[in-house]
Amino acid sequence: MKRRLMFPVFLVFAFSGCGEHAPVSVLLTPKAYGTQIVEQSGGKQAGGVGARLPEPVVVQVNGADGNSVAGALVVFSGDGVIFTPTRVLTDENGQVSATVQLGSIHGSYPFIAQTPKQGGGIADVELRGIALGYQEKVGKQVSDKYCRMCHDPESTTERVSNFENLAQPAPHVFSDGTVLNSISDADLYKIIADGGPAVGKSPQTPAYRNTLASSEIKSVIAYMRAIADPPYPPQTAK
Amino acid sequence: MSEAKVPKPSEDEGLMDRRRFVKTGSTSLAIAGVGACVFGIRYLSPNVLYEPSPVVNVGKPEQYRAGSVTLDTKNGIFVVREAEGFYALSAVCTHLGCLTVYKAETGEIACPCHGSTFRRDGTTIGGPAPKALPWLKMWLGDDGNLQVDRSSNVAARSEYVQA
Amino acid sequence: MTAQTTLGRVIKFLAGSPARRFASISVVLAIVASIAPTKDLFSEWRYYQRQYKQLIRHRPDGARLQKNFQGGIQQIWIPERHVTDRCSTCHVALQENSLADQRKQPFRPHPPMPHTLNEFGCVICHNGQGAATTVTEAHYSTKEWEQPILPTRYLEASCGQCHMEPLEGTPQLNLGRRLLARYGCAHCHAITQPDGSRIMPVDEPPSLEHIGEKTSREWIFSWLKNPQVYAVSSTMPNFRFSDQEATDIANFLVSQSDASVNSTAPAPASFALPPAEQAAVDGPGVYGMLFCASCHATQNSKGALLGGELAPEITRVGSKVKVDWLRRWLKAPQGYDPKTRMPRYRFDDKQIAMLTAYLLTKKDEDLLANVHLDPSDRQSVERGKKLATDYGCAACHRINGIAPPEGFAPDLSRIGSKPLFQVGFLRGMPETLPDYISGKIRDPRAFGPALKMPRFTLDDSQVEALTTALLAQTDRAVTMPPELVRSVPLAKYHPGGDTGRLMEDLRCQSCHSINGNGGEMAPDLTREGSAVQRGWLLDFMKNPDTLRPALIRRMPKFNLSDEEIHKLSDYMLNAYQAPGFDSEALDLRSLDAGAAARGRELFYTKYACQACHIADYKKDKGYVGPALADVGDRLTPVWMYKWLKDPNAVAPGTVMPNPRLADKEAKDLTAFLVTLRAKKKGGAK
Amino acid sequence: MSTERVATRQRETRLLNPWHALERWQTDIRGILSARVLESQLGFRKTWYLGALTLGAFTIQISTGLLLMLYYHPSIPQGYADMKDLEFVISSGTLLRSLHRWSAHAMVFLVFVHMAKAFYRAAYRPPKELNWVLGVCLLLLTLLLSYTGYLLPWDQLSYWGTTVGANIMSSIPWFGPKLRFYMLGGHTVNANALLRFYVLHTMILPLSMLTLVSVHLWRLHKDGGMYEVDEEGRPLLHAKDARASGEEGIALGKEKTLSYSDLLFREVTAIEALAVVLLTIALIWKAPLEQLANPMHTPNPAKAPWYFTGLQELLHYFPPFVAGIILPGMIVSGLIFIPFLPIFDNVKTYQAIEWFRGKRARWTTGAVLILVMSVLLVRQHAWDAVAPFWIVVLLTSFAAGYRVGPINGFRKWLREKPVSFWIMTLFLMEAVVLTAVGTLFRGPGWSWVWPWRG
Repeated sequence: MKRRLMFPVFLVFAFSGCGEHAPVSVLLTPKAYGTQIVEQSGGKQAGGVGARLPEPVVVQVNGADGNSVAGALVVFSGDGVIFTPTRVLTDENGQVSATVQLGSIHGSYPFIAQTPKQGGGIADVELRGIALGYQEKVGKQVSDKYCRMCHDPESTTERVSNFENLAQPAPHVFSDGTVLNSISDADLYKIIADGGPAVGKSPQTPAYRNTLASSEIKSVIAYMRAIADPPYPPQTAK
Repeated sequence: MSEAKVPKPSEDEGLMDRRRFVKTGSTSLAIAGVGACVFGIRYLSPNVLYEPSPVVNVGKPEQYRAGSVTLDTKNGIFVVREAEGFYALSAVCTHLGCLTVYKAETGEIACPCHGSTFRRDGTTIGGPAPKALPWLKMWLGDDGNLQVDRSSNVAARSEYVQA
Repeated sequence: MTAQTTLGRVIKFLAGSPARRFASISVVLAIVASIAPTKDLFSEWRYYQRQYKQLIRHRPDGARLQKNFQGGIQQIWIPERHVTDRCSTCHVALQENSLADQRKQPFRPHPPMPHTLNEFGCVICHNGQGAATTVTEAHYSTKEWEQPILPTRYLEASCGQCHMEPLEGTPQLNLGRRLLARYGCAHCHAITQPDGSRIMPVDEPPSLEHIGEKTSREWIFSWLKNPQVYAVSSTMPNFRFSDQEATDIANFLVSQSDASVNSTAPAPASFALPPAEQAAVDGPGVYGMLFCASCHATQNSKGALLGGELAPEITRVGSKVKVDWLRRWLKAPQGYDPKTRMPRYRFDDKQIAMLTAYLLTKKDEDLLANVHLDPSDRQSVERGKKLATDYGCAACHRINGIAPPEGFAPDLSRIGSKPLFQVGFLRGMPETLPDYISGKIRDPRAFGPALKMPRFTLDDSQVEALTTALLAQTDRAVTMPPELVRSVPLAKYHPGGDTGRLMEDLRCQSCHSINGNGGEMAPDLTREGSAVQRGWLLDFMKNPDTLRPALIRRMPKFNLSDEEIHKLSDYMLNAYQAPGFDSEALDLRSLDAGAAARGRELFYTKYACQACHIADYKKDKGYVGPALADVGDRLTPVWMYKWLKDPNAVAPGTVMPNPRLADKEAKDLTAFLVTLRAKKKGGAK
Repeated sequence: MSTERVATRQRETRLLNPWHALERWQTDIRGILSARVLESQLGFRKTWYLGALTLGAFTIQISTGLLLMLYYHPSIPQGYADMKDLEFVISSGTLLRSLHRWSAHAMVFLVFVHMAKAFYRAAYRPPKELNWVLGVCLLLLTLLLSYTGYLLPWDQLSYWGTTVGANIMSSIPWFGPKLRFYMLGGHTVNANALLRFYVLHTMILPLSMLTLVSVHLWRLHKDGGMYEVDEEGRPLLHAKDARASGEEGIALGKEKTLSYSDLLFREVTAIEALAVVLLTIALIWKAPLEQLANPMHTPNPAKAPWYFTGLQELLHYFPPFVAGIILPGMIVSGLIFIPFLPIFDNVKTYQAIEWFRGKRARWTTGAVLILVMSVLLVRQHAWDAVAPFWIVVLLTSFAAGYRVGPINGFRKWLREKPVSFWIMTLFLMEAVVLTAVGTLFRGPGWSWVWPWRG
């Protein structure tokens, strides 16, 4: 009686064991292997809480000689983030695109795209999706209306950016974490509310104290913190 | 029902005699009673109260004339505006809980039930009321309305709300 | 054997005599009865509250959190809103912002939002069952409750239950409502808003009463088969007609088309089209000069759309329209379709000929290459008419012989609370209301081949926006007490008198909005009368040039006669005054040269106005605001002064920040601005 | 003082002393309880303590009902909200509500079985015939209690169950609609109906139930307790017991005897056992609650609780007036008249087999009955109403069995059964089969559905 029991137990262990090592290979067999994986586009997008990012995330697998590898397997993974598809083979020009749906908590969602390398081991690239909560969304709307013309260098046919027409020092792009992360929230509030000169910066930033409500200014700051790259460190509870 | 001639009843094996039976019976009844009480108390005390929240909004400061004593009947509060500022008096008579009324002509607060009378600052003048009308915690909300917390009293003359 | 006896002995001991039986059953009853209160002790919400106490014990501000924490069932009770929400029983830390770093629910604080918790409770926005204190009942739909939690990405729909005006925090809802109006959903579906009004469609589906004059059967056939092949940005949906159905409808439309007013107008004697090569060369110049791109978009070689979206895309107009129709249309659009938004431009014949030739060169050879229809016959026209009636074409387009159908498609006013047992889900699709709605929008026919709803070309974000707008239409929204509803006043203003007819003829309100009614592409003229000087206005009307050189959309030249210009200018200067605006508020004498110099210094250094405005084309490059090089001619000094004092009061919603200028500074700046004149005019004020 | 005055003084003090009054009561009670009777007359085998169990279920109903009344408001929005509160907020509220619901089902079941058991031990014979009629009234009261109680949660099932019931009422010709109007306090089931049902369910019906039960118990003792009594009230013993006891009194010798206190003791144990069962069921299965009543949507199928599905099954076959009023009316009046119909008078044991064989008239009635049943089967496919009839016919023919082999065991027992036994068995089987089919085999649109395919 006892011996007959042992066999099914052993079977279970066998399967669960091999499940751990190479989940990748069990389902989709890659036709080729690259050595590194590079983000093509859509790496640092901001989208509404719980919603899909506006553009799909596109990554490319390159071989040792630097050109793209077709048929390599790419797996996306990140906690709280849903990818469609989660694992896919690269197309003929070595690229793969997946739509990303963020979790329901506002904040940044780091996720990675991995590809198995030739001799074993895994190459990956870190990407990030930003989920904008209610306050960040208001901040985005306000900054799109009042700040974007000067602070966003990229122009489109519909919207011409005023970035180049401004005297030096050029305005900071809102996602420029290296500079903005060091400025405290209070100082940022002072700059927006009382204009550049109040903090010794260029008068090209007008004072918005009488145009924007204080909640709107706080939401712009929240938006800047959300899309800051490198990410703005979350305040530790003071 | 006729009385049947009955021989001595057949004896159960002497499980327990009467005294022990009464003892165990009463202890088990006691345990059952305690269980019932615990159950009853938990069941009878509602875990959720459908009562209005103690903090009430008594409106904009501007609507109260200087020197006026206004009864807010919905919440049972007097909103008094003095030179030093605003304060709120509970309108519930400290004697037996009737709702007092402000008599503008005599400048006194009077209770219709048993004739207690109070001054504008709540202190008692006459009648059976044992204590003065308590001052209630009042502050200016950030939406510009005066807020009063009916459940927390403050010492008389301790706080005036400037608006 | 031994098992037998031990069991027998046990039974004998337990149930041997009535007294023993009574004793053992009483013990069992006591045990079972004691389970009841204990079952209550292990309820779900107590488990979460115990977990919360453990969580905050070893946090830095644990003491404060402990003091704030109230055990037991918490309830937000708002009787007048029928709200009894007990969500804060498990979501204990809703108002503890120090727990913001918690990533796992239920102990997260509520993110910042425009309302406080005890103003409306939780269920009004998040749906779910407020009265419940277990997770399954509160969050998911069960036999006892049909409104599961609204997914976070559709949360803005709940704002739409009271707010009808576009809010800053609800971009997706605003886009969804604009799409409902722009894509013509409101033509077929009645959607009542919280204040009782219906969503009005803003797209202008062209009238088909004289379609025969305009285009050929073949074009109509290919358009019905797939509109987006002809015009990528067209909002016309795809009804997926079979070839036979498309042919029948095309035959019917052509047969029902009658003569338009234009067709009776006499053709001008000397009308000859310039040859195609010359049109290809000079055409773009004329086309650009008349700024047709302000309203009509065209697809460039890379496929990007250039131009406005007010009017249909004309990338391939050449393969659609007939020459004669185009020529008469450019002459007088209202002659063909009285309700069109296109103004009558008063082109001269040469311009019309050049434009017609140029537009005809915008052809797509293979659009109608393989479309060969056999001649129309009476049965085909009959079938076409029946199809047109069945598919509700008359709901959008005006067609002779078919009255616009009433209640053609289901009323969507309460779709947000549609009970799930009335919903026919597809096999394998997640059984939630948002998925049903977005699935129905993406592919209606998948739910039933007999359904008449066409498929619209919408991308993912547009479908999500539409779903959000529809999810806002809940029972609660439609029965919202009036004091809670923030409605948008419906502006119906149209200028009156014969100037009104002139402005009607010129379709000013297609681009400009006056007193709230009109387009958003051009500036608001409601207060133009008190802003501009008469001289500048007359010049501008003669040949309008732009105040914002960066934008490609400009006011077109209408070739107005002087008499029309004077009539328009006088009407505007007198009728469109800013309310309570006294034009003598500033004594012009104080604007002397000294003030102008101080003004210049303020303009360039203190407030760096040159960042957004151009005062001198050579020095400044700011494109954000209008160019101020000739503002002295354009605006009246008093308007400038009032504008500088508080721009938003004078023109609500303007991007110009209000630097809260002192009176003196405002006067100096005005003095400086008055000196900025267009060089060629010069001379005294 | 003279002894005589002392005696009167003692008598007076005795009379005035409350403890003495108590003693007198005690002796009375002990007298009643100590009367000893043959166990066979009083034991479990005789009555299965069903009466006591029903009373136990009723006490559970009253206690849980009273507790629930503390939180229930009979009004349209608040009533359902209270059901939610009971389920989610009030400590052990779900338990009380479930217990109330399941012991209601138990009580109805127990009343049916109690009636059947009483009938099969011929407890309706004089002097207890009026007590039997009282029992039938109690059965009706129990059904009414559960019908009115069914509306109070005001969810979909209760709203539509009540609507169906009210429309059956209005199918009575002449005064039907008027009766429905008074029952509902309006033309539709809404606030008035809920209030009237609430008052019925919590005041009128329970009180009348209590009075009738106490009368029922009082008559039980007056008519000689469990054992049969002859006209003068002397215990009428079965032949077997009579032989054992010898002469007129009961020389009980080796027979085990029971006093009433013993019986009470056993019945309390039985009631506690019932309480244990019901409590466990209530702890495991929650009382079902559906969405709030929605007059614009009828759930499909709108099934009545199990004790009314038999009636609903009949409604499926016959027009409402016939199935709703005539048939139930006949059944109830039939039940009431059982003790007064000669056929049920078991003293002259009508051996069914002999009774039937003899008379030609009885042959014709039998034939007519079979004809009616088969027409019913063909026209209405009401085979589930006809099946029990065939079973009874088969059993009787098996019992009769004429010359086939020796008559012993089950066949012998069956042959001795009187006609009344067969009539009651037929009707009970009808009730059971109709209820089972109605509850388990009926799906949406009252169509036939196999339960496992559900």
